[in-house]
Amino acid sequence: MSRVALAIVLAIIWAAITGNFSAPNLLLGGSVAILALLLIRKEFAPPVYLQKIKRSISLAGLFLYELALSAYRVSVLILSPNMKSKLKPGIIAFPLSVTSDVEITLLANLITLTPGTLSVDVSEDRKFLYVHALSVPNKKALIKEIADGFETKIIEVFK
Amino acid sequence: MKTVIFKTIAPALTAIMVVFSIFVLLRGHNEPGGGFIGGLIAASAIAIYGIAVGVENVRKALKFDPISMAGFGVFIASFAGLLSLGQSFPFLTGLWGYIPFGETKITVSTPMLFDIGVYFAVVGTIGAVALALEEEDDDK
Amino acid sequence: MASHSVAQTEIELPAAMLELPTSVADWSIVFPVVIALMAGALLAMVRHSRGSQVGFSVLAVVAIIVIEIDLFFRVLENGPVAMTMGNWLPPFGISFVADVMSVGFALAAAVVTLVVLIYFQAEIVPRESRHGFYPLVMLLLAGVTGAFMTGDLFNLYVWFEVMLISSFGLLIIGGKKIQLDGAIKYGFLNFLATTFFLVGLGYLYGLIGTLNMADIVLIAPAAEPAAMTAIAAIFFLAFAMKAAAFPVNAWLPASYHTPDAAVSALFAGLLTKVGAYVLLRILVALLPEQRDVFDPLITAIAILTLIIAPLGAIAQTNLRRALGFFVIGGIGAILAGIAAPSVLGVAGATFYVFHAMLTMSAFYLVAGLVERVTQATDTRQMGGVYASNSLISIMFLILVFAAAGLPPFLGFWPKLLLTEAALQDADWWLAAAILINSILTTIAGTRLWAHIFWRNGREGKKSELSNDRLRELKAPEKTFALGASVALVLVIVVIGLRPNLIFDSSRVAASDLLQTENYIEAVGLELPTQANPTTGAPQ
Amino acid sequence: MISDQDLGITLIAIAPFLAAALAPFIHRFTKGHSGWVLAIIPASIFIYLLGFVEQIARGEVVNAGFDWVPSYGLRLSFYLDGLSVTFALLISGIGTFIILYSGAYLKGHVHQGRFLAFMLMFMGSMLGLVLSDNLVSLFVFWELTAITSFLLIGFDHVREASRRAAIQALVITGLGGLALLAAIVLLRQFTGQWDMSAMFGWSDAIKEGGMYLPILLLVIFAAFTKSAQFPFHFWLPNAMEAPTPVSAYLHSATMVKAGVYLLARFNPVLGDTFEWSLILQVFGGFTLLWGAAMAMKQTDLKQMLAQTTIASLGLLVLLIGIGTEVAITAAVLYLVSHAFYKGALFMVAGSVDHSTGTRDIGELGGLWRAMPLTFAAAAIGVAGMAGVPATVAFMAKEEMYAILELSSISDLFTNWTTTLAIVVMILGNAMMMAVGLSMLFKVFFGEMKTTPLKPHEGSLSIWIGALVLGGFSIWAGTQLYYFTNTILIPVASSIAGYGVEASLYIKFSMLTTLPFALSTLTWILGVVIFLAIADIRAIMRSFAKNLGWSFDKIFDWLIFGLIKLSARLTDFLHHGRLEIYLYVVFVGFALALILPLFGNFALPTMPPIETISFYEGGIFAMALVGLAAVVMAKTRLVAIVSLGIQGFAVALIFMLFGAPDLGFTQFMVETLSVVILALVMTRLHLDQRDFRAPMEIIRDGGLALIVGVGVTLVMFSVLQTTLDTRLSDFFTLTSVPLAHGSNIVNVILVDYRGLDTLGEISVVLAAGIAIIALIRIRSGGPQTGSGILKKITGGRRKKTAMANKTSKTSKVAKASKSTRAVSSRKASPAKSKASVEKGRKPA
Amino acid sequence: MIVEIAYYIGAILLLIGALFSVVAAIGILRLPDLYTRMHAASKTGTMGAGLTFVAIAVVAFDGPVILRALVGFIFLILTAPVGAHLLARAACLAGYKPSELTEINEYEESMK
Amino acid sequence: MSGFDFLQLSATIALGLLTLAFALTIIRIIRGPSLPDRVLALEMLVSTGIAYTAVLAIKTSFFLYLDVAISLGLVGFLATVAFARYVLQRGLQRKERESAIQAASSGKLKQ
Amino acid sequence: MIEFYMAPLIGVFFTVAVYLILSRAVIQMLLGITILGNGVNLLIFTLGRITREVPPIVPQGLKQPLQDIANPLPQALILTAIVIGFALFTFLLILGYRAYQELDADDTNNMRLAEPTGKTKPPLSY
Ligand code: NA
Ligand code: NA
Repeated sequence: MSRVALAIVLAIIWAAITGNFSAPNLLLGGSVAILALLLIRKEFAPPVYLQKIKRSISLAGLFLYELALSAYRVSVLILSPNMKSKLKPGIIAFPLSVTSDVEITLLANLITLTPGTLSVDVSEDRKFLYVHALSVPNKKALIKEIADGFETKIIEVFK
Repeated sequence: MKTVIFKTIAPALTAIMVVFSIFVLLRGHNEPGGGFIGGLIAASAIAIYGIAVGVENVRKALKFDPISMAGFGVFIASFAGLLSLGQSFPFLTGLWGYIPFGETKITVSTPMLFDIGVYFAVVGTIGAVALALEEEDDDK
Repeated sequence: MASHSVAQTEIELPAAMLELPTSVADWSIVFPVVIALMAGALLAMVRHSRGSQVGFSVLAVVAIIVIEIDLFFRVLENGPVAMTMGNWLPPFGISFVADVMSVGFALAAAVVTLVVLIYFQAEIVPRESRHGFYPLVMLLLAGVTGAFMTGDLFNLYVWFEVMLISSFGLLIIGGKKIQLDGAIKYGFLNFLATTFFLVGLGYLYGLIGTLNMADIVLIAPAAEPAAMTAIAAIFFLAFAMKAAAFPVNAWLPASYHTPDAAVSALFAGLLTKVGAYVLLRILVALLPEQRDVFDPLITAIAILTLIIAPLGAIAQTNLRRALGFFVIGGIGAILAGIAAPSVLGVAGATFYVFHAMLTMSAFYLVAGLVERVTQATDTRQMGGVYASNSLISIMFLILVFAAAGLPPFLGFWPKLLLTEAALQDADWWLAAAILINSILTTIAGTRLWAHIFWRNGREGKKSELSNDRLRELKAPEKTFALGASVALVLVIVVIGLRPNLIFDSSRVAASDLLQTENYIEAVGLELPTQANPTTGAPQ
Repeated sequence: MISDQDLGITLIAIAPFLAAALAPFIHRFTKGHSGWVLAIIPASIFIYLLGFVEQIARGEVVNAGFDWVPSYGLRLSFYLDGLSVTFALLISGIGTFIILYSGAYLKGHVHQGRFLAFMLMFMGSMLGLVLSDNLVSLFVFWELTAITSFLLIGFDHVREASRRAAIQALVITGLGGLALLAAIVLLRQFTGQWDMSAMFGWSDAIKEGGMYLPILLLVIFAAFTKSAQFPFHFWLPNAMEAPTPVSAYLHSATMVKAGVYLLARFNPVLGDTFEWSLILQVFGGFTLLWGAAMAMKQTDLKQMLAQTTIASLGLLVLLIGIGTEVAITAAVLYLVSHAFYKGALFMVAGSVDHSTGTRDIGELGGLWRAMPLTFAAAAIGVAGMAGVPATVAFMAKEEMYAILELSSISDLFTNWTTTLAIVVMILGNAMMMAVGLSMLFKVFFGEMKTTPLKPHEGSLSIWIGALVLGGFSIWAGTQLYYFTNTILIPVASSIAGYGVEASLYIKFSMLTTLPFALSTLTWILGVVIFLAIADIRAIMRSFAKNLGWSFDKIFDWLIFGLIKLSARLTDFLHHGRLEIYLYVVFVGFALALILPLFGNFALPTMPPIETISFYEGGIFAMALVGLAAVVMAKTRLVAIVSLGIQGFAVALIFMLFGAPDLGFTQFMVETLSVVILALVMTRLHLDQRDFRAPMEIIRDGGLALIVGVGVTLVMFSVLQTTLDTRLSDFFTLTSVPLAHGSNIVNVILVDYRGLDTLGEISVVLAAGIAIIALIRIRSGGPQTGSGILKKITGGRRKKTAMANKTSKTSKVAKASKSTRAVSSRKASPAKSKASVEKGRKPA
Repeated sequence: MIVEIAYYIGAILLLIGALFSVVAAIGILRLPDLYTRMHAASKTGTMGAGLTFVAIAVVAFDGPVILRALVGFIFLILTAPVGAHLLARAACLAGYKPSELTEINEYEESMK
Repeated sequence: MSGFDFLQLSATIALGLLTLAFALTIIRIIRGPSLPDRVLALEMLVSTGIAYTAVLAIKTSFFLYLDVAISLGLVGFLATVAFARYVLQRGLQRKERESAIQAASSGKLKQ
Repeated sequence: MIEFYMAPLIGVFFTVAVYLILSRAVIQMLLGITILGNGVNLLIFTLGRITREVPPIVPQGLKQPLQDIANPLPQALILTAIVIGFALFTFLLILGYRAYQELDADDTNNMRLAEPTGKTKPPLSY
């Protein structure tokens, strides 16, 4: 089921990059997608449910907003003359609520893409995500911000 | 390099890169791209995949020995050149055919077959080298 | 001028393509390369099954030989033929041109390859077949044949690279440390040679806007002379390196003795000869005016190569390394033909290339047998083969004399031609060098002979004591290695005694090279209309 | 087309080779009788040749043979006249007995079959040489005699002396051979002919042409080396290392005469000039004296014979040099007589050696009883050597003294050259006679001495040859009329180039003439010298000892010098240091770029300056900075990372100037190069700075700069012309309509120039195979090396293995406190030192 | 009209994108250690490139081009964090210390 | 100023800005100090390059440059991945080396 | 004439490449090889004459390009050369790496197995 879904996604990507949504091209895209999926069949990701499109869009919206905002923030930080005094970098252990690899990865990447924070590693027991932040005035506040933001949305999408 | 994050996202990236490489291959005749560039992208996909999930797994997934794929590429490229023998044209003369498919026509041509050969030669070779080197590191 | 403007007028499209259908017979121009390539590709696909490797590669090479023999006689009789790929008009598509010289050399290369393949059956350590010996040999043959046949300079570059990288692979198969060392030197120096070639190509295209050899013959005389001379000089350097002419020959003695004897033999037969071939083609046919400018230089290099190479061989105690110097000496002889570019001289050089391909390959094969029998690579560790193995001894001695150019062995005939050409050209020193090369090669060769064959024991021991490390050849060695060597040496002896065909073809090849009209016509380009009253003005 | 005669005459030269090919097999089946069986071949040839004698005596010549390479004018052609037939008769006749003799002499030798084969091959070569008309075939056979004699002299190959003698003979005669080749090519150029017979008519033209002297010198040089003329004589005594049958055959009757044959053959073409006479007389005369004197020094039978052979050859050259009718007649007589008696004497020497185990006259004595037949042959032989009447040698001597035509005493001074020649001949003959007597008396008379073997007469095959040759010597000396007509006149005519009316001087006035007086003088002198020979020998030996050098030693000095020169040369040129090889190559490149521009004085002019946009300039600057970053990088690692900058800049340049495909490919290739580099980098030593001394920086940087400037200048030079874009125009116009593609670059790649791409992917495939082979094939065997430091810093494979294991568990990673303070730089010098030491020791 | 507006929007997006790139470059120059520099590179840089893609989507007026530009943006977003994550992790594990400004480092603590 | 002209101008300015970005990034590559710093700067170079290519697409109206940019986006991180792998292994190697040196020197002390 | 700016730039590429190749360190030499390859490619590109920003692609629906385009032939040649250069570079790189492993040397001066160090001492005998 999920394979079919992924194949369809890839086929759509195909149609998008070729700029042609005609039937033959979608079919060609589908076969290309199947070829590609054959290659990665062993490491197939666990079932992905993308039915919750609305929530997904909401996640994407949040991400874009965060992206723009924090890009701006980081820019300001970089350009400020007394940058060093504003910096307070640190690596914190973020306790994960999400459990699956896909969720963890998604969360980690979203965190990384958001300026100001950067995922360094996941602990071996997958309980913690180590996050580097440009400024950690308050560790708990940061954890809460992430947990309430991306993590919650991700859980919504995947549950 | 076996981190959860990388392991999880690498297959998806690989799949996208392979799809994209085929796209680049097929449109090369009219836009930038072609067999060589496509092949390089696909080889990159294999390299990434190998780094993420280990060479053994990639080899199993590929099923064919990469060098054999490269050989296959050279073989069909030569074969594409030979097809014009039947039409009493010199070696490597382009032959074009159009198969009607719905309202559009699908173009089939020996230059395209040739380019596919190029693609395979490149994927096979670069993939083989990358995998072999990764293996060096992994095994020893 | 930064770009070319495109005429918006419609051109007559059919005029872009060739109109006459290509006959099947003409395909034999391109078949040898295609067969070798496809065989190489197929063998790479199935490189883990040894049985199919041997059988299939031998089959492919035999097919190539048959095709080339047919083509050779056709070309000898009717003059050059060409095929322009993709059905495009000649200067636009890539042309393959079969003339006597190119097909003759290609044929010799294929024969050498066949012999080496058979010889290798005794040589092989099973794991090495898996690592691509057979596909690499086929690709090497494809590269060599392509280089001989192509009529396009950039395409020539590509075949050179095919050859080069295949030879890299063959050079390191076996993985001995000494091979790696040899390969480093071989690799970097040869890479530079092909890079120089590419630089020259870039300049050439920038200057005259074409890459087709026949086209170059037509256009080059009008090109800006200073730049053209520099381009010719770059080509000369690149191919002198490839051919291993003094003083840019260092890669050869550094590497040829390091791989298996079969591989050495293949290299000796194929690699430097392609460089020599291109020197002939470019300097004699394509850029004769530049050759005239370089004449003193070419003469000097020929003389130095002729003398210094065999001189270098005299001191060598590694058997195959000594042979490497013989190979280089032969290049001097070929250069001598270019230095005295009459029909005689070029025929001599052509004949010499043919001779050197067969003789030097055979020499390495026999050296491999000697190494097996004596279980040593150093002549000081050898000895006693004359008493124990007369067949190897006879072959070795024949090859010494053939390499030295003593009659009635094969090497004599080209030396005779070259000596005559040099004397005709009043290049006294060149003639002397050709003869001195013979005597020095004789000295070096008989020294090897005396140490390996006549002396009973090893250096340091009293020679009266017999060498206790001698061993018998095993059954597969006798069948394949000895058999293949004997066959090749027999061919050399027979051709040496009856050189008519090679003599005549060399002369045809030489006149075709000196008078390029046939070549240009075969390619399909128009000769410049000459002010010849008998042909009459066009209507 | 092919007549029987063509075939028959060709077979004279070819049959021995065919027999040689079969000899080892024949020997295997007939064992002890192989000599008898194989002797049939020369005997048949001899008989076949006899059939021509009458015809030739009539003054006719026979031409025969086959086309060899007609397009080049080469024929395997033969020319039978007095000279060639006589030589051929001698070769086949003496050869018959030699083959017989060899059969017995080497009985039981493991390689007797081989020996007989070589002998037959030699015989064929010699026959071919003397019968050849085509100069190329003459040369072919000439060299074949050198090759076969090489094998024969080195037959006793386990002894270094044999090997040395063989190589020496080959080298010296080989040098002569090359001179001969040059000479015949020059002759061909002058006459347009390869055939000797066709050249007789060209004699005057050649002598007047500018090439006469070179041709003359080359021919003479060839003849002198082959016929052991001073100063190329020394190989002949050394060639006595060969088994005695070889000496008897090659070194008396046949091969050494090839030089004399050549001079005789060329006499009509090149002779009768001042240069010819001068050189031949001077060297011939000197060789005669030298050889005869050196013979007196010897006590070894074969050495004595060898030295007298040198003397005899000198005498022959001297006579040809004098060149008068009488002299030539004398030469022919002497040639024949020498072949008879010297052949016989060599066989005697071999016979003595064979039966007693020694050849030293000091260790021999009183053998005439034990070996009566051998003694008889020896006596006849020495009689020939002394020129005793009734031997043909006597006539030869009389005839040679007859060159002195004395009408008054003052003629002695006016014809002083002739006088001098006569004096030299008398002296030489006397010394040779003394040597002969010394041999005869020391060996066969006096007291019996104990010898390694018990003396006994050998088998029939051993003594028959010597006796028969001796018999011939007497026969020819007594059957004057027949001999004169059938042999003497035809041969002398061939040499002279016109019909000689030889009427032997001795026929009408024998005992009362000047020549006979001179002969008598020779005998007296000979006996006197014989009586004093022991003292002379002692004096000469001490003189030679004090002198300390000889031509023979000079040869060693030259050859070893050559070997040392070769060694130094290879050390100098092929030192194994890649950086210097590369330097040479780049010097060549720099010269190729720069010299033509300067040579033609066509340095390109500076172009007009044009502005470029700032972002283009930015990319150029980026490339420059990237290049600088690589060169100035502190460590290799930094250099590798910096490499990306210029690669990236190149990609952007391609993008900027309308080449997206290129830019893209360049970028991909850069990326993949980095990936592959990163994959192998772990095992490489990258924390090192590569040090170059200031001088090296100047040296390398200077050359690099010249190359860069050269590349730029040639580019300017080319860029000043207008590019002919017809290829690209054609592609542009036809790409869409005919090749159905809009991306012209790709259409070129897969269609117009698809063959390039086919080759290119073959390169890729081959590279793949080669690289995989490189990675997979291990030389095996443990990596030697000691010391903990080495293990730490250099023990790559094991350590990385551990590193990988730990990275899997990441326990170590967690445990270790990373302190970057401990630098690996400390360890690196030690490591590199270790690697240097190890690199020098071949494993 | 629409076209003109699109051009203006596209132009502004271009400029912002380029500015982001410059800021990112300044960032990797000014910021004190590897880990902080990474913030500049992996997102500000990505934003720079991404915005130019968006700009193309705005000014292209060609369906396939617009789609491709957006897909390209997605590709960027997919790949950029992977590199950053791997490099940061490798640097940490290999022992590259963060700057002295860094007060809290729970990752290093976890490895003890 | 028409929209198109403004777009062209902005594109030119953008190219200038990106050139500046290149320059700054290169300074970091050269300065280092550590390997990961350089690698990071290289990655930055790639993303600036992507932007540069995309701007070229607008400036020349050849949107095929976009495809090149997309491809770069897709494969550009490959070098970083490879280098990250190298950084990791090299770091671990070094740590081992250090501990081995310590072990060696302590061993010496014991003797 | 952008070409006349390119020519000196290419000269610098060659200079740096040669300088690096002459260093005895295999790694440096490989970097030199890469730079040399880039220099040669740029050389061919420049000698095919340079056009700004107009790729040799025929716009959709047209049979021929409407404006002057960049010279496509050198681009095709360079593409081939890039690929070949990459294959060779990779081989040489792995070769250098294997040589370092097996010969324990990354300085060409220490790679002396095929041609051993020290004076050649041929036997002075026959
Ligand atoms: Na000349
Ligand atoms: Na290509």
